Amino acid sequence: MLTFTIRRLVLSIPTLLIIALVIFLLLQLAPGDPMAQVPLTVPPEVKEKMREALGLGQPLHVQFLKWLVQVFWIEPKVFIDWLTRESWLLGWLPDTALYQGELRVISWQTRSPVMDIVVQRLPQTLWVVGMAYVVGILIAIPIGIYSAYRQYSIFDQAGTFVTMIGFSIPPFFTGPLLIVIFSVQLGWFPFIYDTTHVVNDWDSFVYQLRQMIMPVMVLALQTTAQISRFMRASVLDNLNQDYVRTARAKGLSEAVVVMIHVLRNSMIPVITVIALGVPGIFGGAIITEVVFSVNGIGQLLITALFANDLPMVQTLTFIFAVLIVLFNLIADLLYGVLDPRIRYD
Amino acid sequence: ERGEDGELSILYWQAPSILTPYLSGGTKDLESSSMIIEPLGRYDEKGNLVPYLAAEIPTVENGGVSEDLTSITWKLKEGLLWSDGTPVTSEDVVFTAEYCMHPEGGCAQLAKFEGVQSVEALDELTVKVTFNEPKPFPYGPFMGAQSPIIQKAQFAECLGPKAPECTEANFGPIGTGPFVVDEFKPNDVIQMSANPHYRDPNKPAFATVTFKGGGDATGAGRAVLETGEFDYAWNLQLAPDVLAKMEAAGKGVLEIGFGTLVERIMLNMTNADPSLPEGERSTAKHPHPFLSDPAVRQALSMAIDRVLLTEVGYGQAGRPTCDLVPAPAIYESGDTSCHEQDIEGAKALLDEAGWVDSDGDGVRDKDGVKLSILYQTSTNAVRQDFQALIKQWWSEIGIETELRNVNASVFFGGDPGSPDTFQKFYADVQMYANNFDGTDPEAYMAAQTCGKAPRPESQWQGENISRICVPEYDEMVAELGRTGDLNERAELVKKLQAMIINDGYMILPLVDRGRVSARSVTLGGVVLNTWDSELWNVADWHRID
Amino acid sequence: MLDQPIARIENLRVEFQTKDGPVLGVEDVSFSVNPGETVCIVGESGSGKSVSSLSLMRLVEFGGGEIAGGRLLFDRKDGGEIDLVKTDQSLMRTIRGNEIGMIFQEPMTALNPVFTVGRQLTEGLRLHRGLSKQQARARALELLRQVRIPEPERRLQQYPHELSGGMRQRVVIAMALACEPRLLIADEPTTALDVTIQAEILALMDRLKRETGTAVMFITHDMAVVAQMADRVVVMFRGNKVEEGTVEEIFETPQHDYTKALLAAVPKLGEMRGKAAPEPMRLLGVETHDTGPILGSDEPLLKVRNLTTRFAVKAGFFRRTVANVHAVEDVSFTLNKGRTLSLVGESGCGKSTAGRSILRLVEPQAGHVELGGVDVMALDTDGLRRARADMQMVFQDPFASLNPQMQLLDQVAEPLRNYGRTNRRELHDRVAALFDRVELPRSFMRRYPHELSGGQRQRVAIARALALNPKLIVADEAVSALDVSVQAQVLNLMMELQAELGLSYVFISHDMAVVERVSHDVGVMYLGRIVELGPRQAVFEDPQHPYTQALMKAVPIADPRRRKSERDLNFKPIPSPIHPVGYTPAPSEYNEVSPGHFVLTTDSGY
Amino acid sequence: MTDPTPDKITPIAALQDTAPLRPPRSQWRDVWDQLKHHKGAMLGGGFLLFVTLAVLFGELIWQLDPKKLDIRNKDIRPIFSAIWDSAAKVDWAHPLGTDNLGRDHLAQILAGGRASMAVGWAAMLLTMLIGTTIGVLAGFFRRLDGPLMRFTDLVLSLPILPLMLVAVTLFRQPLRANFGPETGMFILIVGVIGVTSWMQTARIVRGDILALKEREFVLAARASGTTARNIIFRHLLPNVLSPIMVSATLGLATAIITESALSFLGVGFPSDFPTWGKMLADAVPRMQEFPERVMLPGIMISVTVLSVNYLGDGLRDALDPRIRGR
Ligand SMILES: Nc1ncnc2c1ncn2[C@@H]1O[C@H](COP(=O)(O)OP(=O)(O)OP(=O)(O)O)[C@@H](O)[C@H]1O
Ligand SMILES: Nc1ncnc2c1ncn2[C@@H]1O[C@H](COP(=O)(O)OP(=O)(O)OP(=O)(O)O)[C@@H](O)[C@H]1O
Ligand SMILES: [Mg+2]
Ligand SMILES: [Mg+2]
Ligand code: NI
Repeated sequence: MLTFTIRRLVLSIPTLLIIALVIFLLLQLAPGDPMAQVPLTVPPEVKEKMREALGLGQPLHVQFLKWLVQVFWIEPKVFIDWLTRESWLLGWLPDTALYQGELRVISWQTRSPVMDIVVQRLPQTLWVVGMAYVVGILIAIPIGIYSAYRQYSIFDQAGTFVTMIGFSIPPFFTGPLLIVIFSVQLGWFPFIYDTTHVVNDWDSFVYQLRQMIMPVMVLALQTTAQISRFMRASVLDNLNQDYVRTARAKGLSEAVVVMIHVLRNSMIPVITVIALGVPGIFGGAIITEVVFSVNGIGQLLITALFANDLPMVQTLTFIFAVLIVLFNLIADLLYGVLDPRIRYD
Repeated sequence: ERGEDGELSILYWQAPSILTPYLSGGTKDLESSSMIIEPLGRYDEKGNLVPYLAAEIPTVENGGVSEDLTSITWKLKEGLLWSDGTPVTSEDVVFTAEYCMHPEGGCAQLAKFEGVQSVEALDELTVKVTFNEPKPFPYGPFMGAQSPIIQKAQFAECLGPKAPECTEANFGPIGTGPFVVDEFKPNDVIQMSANPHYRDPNKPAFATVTFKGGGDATGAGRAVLETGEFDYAWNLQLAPDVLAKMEAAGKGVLEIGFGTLVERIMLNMTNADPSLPEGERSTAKHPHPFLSDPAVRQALSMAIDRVLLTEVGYGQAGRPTCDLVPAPAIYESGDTSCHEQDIEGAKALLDEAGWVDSDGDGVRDKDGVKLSILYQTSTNAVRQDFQALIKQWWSEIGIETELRNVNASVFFGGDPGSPDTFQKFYADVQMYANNFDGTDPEAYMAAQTCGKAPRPESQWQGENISRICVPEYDEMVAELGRTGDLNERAELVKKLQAMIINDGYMILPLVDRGRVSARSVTLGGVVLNTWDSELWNVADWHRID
Repeated sequence: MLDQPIARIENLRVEFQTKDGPVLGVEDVSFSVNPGETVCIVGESGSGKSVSSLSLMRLVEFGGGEIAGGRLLFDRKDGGEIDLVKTDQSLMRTIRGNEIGMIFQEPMTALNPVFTVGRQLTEGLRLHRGLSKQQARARALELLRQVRIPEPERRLQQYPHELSGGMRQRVVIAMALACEPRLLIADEPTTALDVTIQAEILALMDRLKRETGTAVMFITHDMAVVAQMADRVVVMFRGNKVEEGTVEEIFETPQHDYTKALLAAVPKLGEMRGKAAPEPMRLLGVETHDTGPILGSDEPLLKVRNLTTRFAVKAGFFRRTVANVHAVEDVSFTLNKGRTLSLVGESGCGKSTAGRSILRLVEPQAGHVELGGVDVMALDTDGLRRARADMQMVFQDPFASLNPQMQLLDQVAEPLRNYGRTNRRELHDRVAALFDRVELPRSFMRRYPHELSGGQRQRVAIARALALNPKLIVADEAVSALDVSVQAQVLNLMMELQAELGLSYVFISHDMAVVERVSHDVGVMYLGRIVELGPRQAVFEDPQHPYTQALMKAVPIADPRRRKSERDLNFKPIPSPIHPVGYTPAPSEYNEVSPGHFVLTTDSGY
Repeated sequence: MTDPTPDKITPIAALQDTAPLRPPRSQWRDVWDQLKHHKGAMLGGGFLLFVTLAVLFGELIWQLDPKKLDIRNKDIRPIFSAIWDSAAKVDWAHPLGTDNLGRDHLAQILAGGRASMAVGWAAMLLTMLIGTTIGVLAGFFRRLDGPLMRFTDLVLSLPILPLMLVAVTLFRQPLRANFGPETGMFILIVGVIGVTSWMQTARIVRGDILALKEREFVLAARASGTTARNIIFRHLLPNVLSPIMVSATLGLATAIITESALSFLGVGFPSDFPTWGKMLADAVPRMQEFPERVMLPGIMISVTVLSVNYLGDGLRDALDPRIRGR
């Protein structure tokens, strides 16, 4: 398993380099200009000067190499410094001070290091998008199990119906709908997400829950729709297996048979599907984040795209690619861990 | 009493990304930073100049501006302190100029410093700005939200190419404004608190400010007008019926102010036919096959019902206009002839000019040229409604229209590689809004001169989007540059306008767009200003119960 | 029948609700099981054996079945007799696994793959006996020892897939025995296993029954096993009981026609004693083509010399080959036209690989294969494709080897199309002729595999193999998955075809009785090598190699008077065929004990 | 002691195969017969047929031009809102009302449906084509597996918006010249959606092919001289049909929604070209006053997706001879 992991990790490096290059070229090819949001009152000569100051005039390979060095060499140094300085994990180590003030990946919009902003965005992304994923899964799994156990029952039919509806309605509709109902009409929840909110006591926790609940609901609907379908199919497969009959022949109760014997087996393919969805959390939820002003990674990406902030877009997309490759690997490894029949070597 | 009104919450649906306007130039960044750093003087809601850090506005009369119009001398108020407690001196002003004028800095407000020869500190509080040539309007530098004073001590290390590396300074400039930054999350939120060293000890009334960014205009409107979660929301570009419905909830009121922003249709004077070789499309080499005919242009204008457009798209936040410079009042032409839609007149005009539907397909033509228009604009709900309406009217007078909408970031971006930028203008007509900074339209008028047309040689940069090339116009613009007297200048501007717009129909102004913001009913002191930052008087804002 | 029976099944009727209406699983079955007795239930596939036993556990309900009539009387431990049909499921749960234990057909799938053996063993114990974790573990160990699993402590931590098939089946048996049930139902516990392992399991069950006095209901379709195990026999046919009696009665004086037919179809080891050439079985009720012995010719068709096939085991960072599975090691033989050479041996000894290597469906490492003068090893891809027209293969699993999504007509026509015959009419006629040849109705051409019975499917597979008029057919376990009666028909068919068309077969099987019936020559394989090769008569009547001798002993004989005892068996587990890269095995050398009868002298690992 | 022997059992019958009794039928008749019994599929298919016919031929019956503005008749409510709100402004000339510029809603739903359905089907077909091809190649040819799967990772991480912008820049002009502005944009959108959403299908197909490849019938086909190409087309593809159908039903929904999201973000069809997704997006700000404007396109999208899903379920069952036989 270890060699397998290391092998896959090493092999993923060239893959990632190619991905980085393709993304880079794509973004270069894409029309757009970081000056698009500068008002028209600013004359073109000034805009030209600003572009130069951003390094836009440099040849492509120079820009790409610079970015590579920054991402693969300088940013890790900053990260290690941070680890040994502040984190609770490695803070006890002597401070490394590897970073000597070299130029990091700088966003064109904010003129600040991209990674700092990404770190700033993580909490709300994880709270909202991550929580929605978790909630979605927690709802989907029981639905999936029960639908399969009572295949073709009313519950199963209704489940199919509702999940397909949930799947087919876009979030730019469900979002405002919830806002109109719960914020405007009923006044229950705030809908402008407060990213500065600190949870330190019960009340602030309740507030956090209230401000999260609507975006989480919108996003969870989609997750639930997909995962419950997978879960249902997987449980159906397993319910017909011989070992289920064996378990029943031992006199085990239905609850034990389904929740222990069947569930464990059914979860194997589902968990890998879930793992493959995790990079999506990091990718954020563009439309939902905008609708609720969550300002997570998704909103960062879309504003950077519209502002043509190439270093930001490039870095975000690349991190996303890294996560995709990584979670592909994790999904494979999980398969091996969960299913004792599979062994990687 | 400073700080007695607690918290102020402001919502900008486009989030500020940096707090130094010199590095960004985006409106959202200018406005947010205007709460923190201030210029020597600002424009008020009527476009008058008012001193901020300066003791008074220098003029020829008070001797602040030299007779020959080549220099201006500013005097700072006494006893001004930065928010860190150090005194503001003329050195800071000089440094600000140095910072922006650094050749490698890529300063976004360089235009403000155009023609500046030198900036020198005469003493602790006096600064003299000398220009290369006489400047009839010398209030470019240090005036308005675009050109605030930054602290030398803080930015001394950030000159030129180093500017982007000073993240800390860019995210938390030390200023003289009513608030200081506590925390800035770019593109998300700014937390501010009252500046302890603000020059008026009783202001600001609010102790803290949460300046939230992000979301969309609809959400922003709802948050102020319908749920009252926020006190102030900026730039609510929403359909008038939607806004009216929101306002009816009674939690907030709309604030509307008019400035120089005009939604217009630019007609392409050159041929954008895709069959032309690349590099010759939309250039002076090929005049437009039918838009070079004034009758067609006039007919296009006559067919448009500007009153209806305004009603549908902007409601009270817009006014139909026939002018490119609808304000300040002295420049207004008073021409309202275009307000009346005249379909029949337009038809007659076209008939007369020989444009008739000779092949019976409902589209007029002449000499094998069909009146078939490609009409592009940026993606935006109101503009799409406008497109649909105008297409309909034009079809009524026998002109066929193909609509295209382009993503705003591409449309307004200057990427010479993209065929869809407004500068390239690979279409027959296009629609967007533009305005000018401050109150002086000279540069704005000068932009329509022949030499400023975007061309391949200029990397498609240039402000004469319509590719207007009228020699008399160019001459008159030069004359404007030499004229100092305000009234004479106004006359000239009106003539210029008439030449290409009121009579020339090369640009079809549609709507004078006001700014619409919303404030909570409990927020007092808001004076919407379109000449400067909307938050220009945030120090005076207070809570009313 | 003096004492009170443990279980009595009276007029059982079970229906399944399907989309097309009710299907009868069991129509009318009555029999009883007495304490300490082994009742064997026989019958061919689909006759309702499993359904009867599942009804007794009230597990049919979970498969969509419904007990539509009859009574299932069960004598509980504490005396009372209850009707299981009327018992509710919660009470059933205290009976299942506790008073009635059940062993299932497939050891491979009957265990939950993601839980350790220990956990699955102790589950029932803790539930029914209320044992603590330690106690349950102790009992589990004891059980594993009882079923003679080596290293029981280690096994408890292992997952099912880490055990061999035989061991897995023993775990299943241990599980069924855990709570010392009074009735043990064994549903084809050995069908999927090798002869050697089967022999061991049967012996084990016999011993357990004697030691604990449990009543056993043993379900099988293998008459040889019945002969070995049963006290009494119940014969089922299409959902009905057709005959019941003691084992001797059934075997010696069968009453019912079906029973007679069944017995006639069973090949018995030793039947061919004294005959040199194979001959078709005489089946009841099927008009025989009376072909007599099939002699074959002396003209060599297939020559295999020093065939060696290894599978690389890759590991480590660079995925370098670190070891090889020596699946076929230096195998040589010659097959004459019109004759059958059988390869026999235990599972994993390399029979299939040898067969596939000859057709180059797997690439051999070394060796020489010559078919009718063509050097198969030297052919390029295209040449090989053409050469395959002369050599075809029939696979073990008649269901798996047919594409479930294709009509049979297309499947049989496929080889013809591959070799350029595309005229639709011609194709159709040819396929129809092939269907006639294998005695399938022509109307079947438009059917799908699932619409056929196992035997019919295997005939389709044979028809497909015959389509190109090959000279050689490699039949890899071609009859192993079939019912005895069907198996007999397919075997007869193959022999008739051989007689008529002069086909040669490489017949791969682990069933010694079948091999005895069909072969001219026999090669016994062990660990990749042929340990003994020679004319069938010589090898079967005079086995020389110790492995061959052990194998012959393990074969159950369909004769209740010739039961084997556990003492006769002495099998060692097969050593691993995996060797590190540098390992060079010694070449195979043979000693010719009689003309054409070779015995390996090199160390075979046995 | 034993039961009396039933007469019908003769030894001949005993050893004969239990042959299924039904006469053979043609394959497609079978599929149809099976499909007919699937209630969901019939309902779904019926609705789909209805919608397709409606969007194709509806304009012949309802002849109002969806692009025609009639500003005086703007904001008319649908006829049924008169039931609960007698003051509502309704007009039989516009049974589903009009929008804020007075365009007839019914005509727009019809025209929008044509665009949405076309995008949905075309993008879905393209997705399936690419996904299946890549999945089959990766699963069948060992050597291609690694590179193709890495390629999948690559496409997964590509952001769709810049891709769309690049595509617009590069291809809009030639497509417009050859196909006209609307069809050109249609091809572009379908292309981009297709190119960015095949990955899930590819993964699933690859997994199934890997498993199928080891099945004996593939070996049997190889043994009887079938070429790799024919193995793929005759044996493997029909057997992965079922997972492909599942992805296809989801793919259709995703395509319709992606198109609307692209419109929402401003890179979709020309503004006067209605699609259901765009109608929905445009109506969201006014959903309190005019709920029908969001409900109608929303319901159309959902119900279409549901119908496709049910039809897919039914077809999957019908196409599988194993299930069909039951
Ligand atoms: N779940 C089910 N649904 C429908 N019919 C079933 C089901 N299970 C069994 N049957 C039918 O019941 C009959 C008896 O099946 P059963 O499994 O008892 O056969 P068997 O004698 O055990 O055969 P084998 O030797 O193949 O195990 C068969 O005709 C079968 O088709
Ligand atoms: N593709 C393969 N890769 C690696 N090892 C293999 C492969 N195929 C077979 N083997 C190994 O080769 C050996 C011989 O296998 P083979 O299938 O030929 O046995 P067999 O005699 O046919 O057994 P059975 O009776 O179970 O079919 C076994 O150890 C098996 O694990
Ligand atoms: Mg059975
Ligand atoms: Mg084998
Ligand atoms: Ni009796």
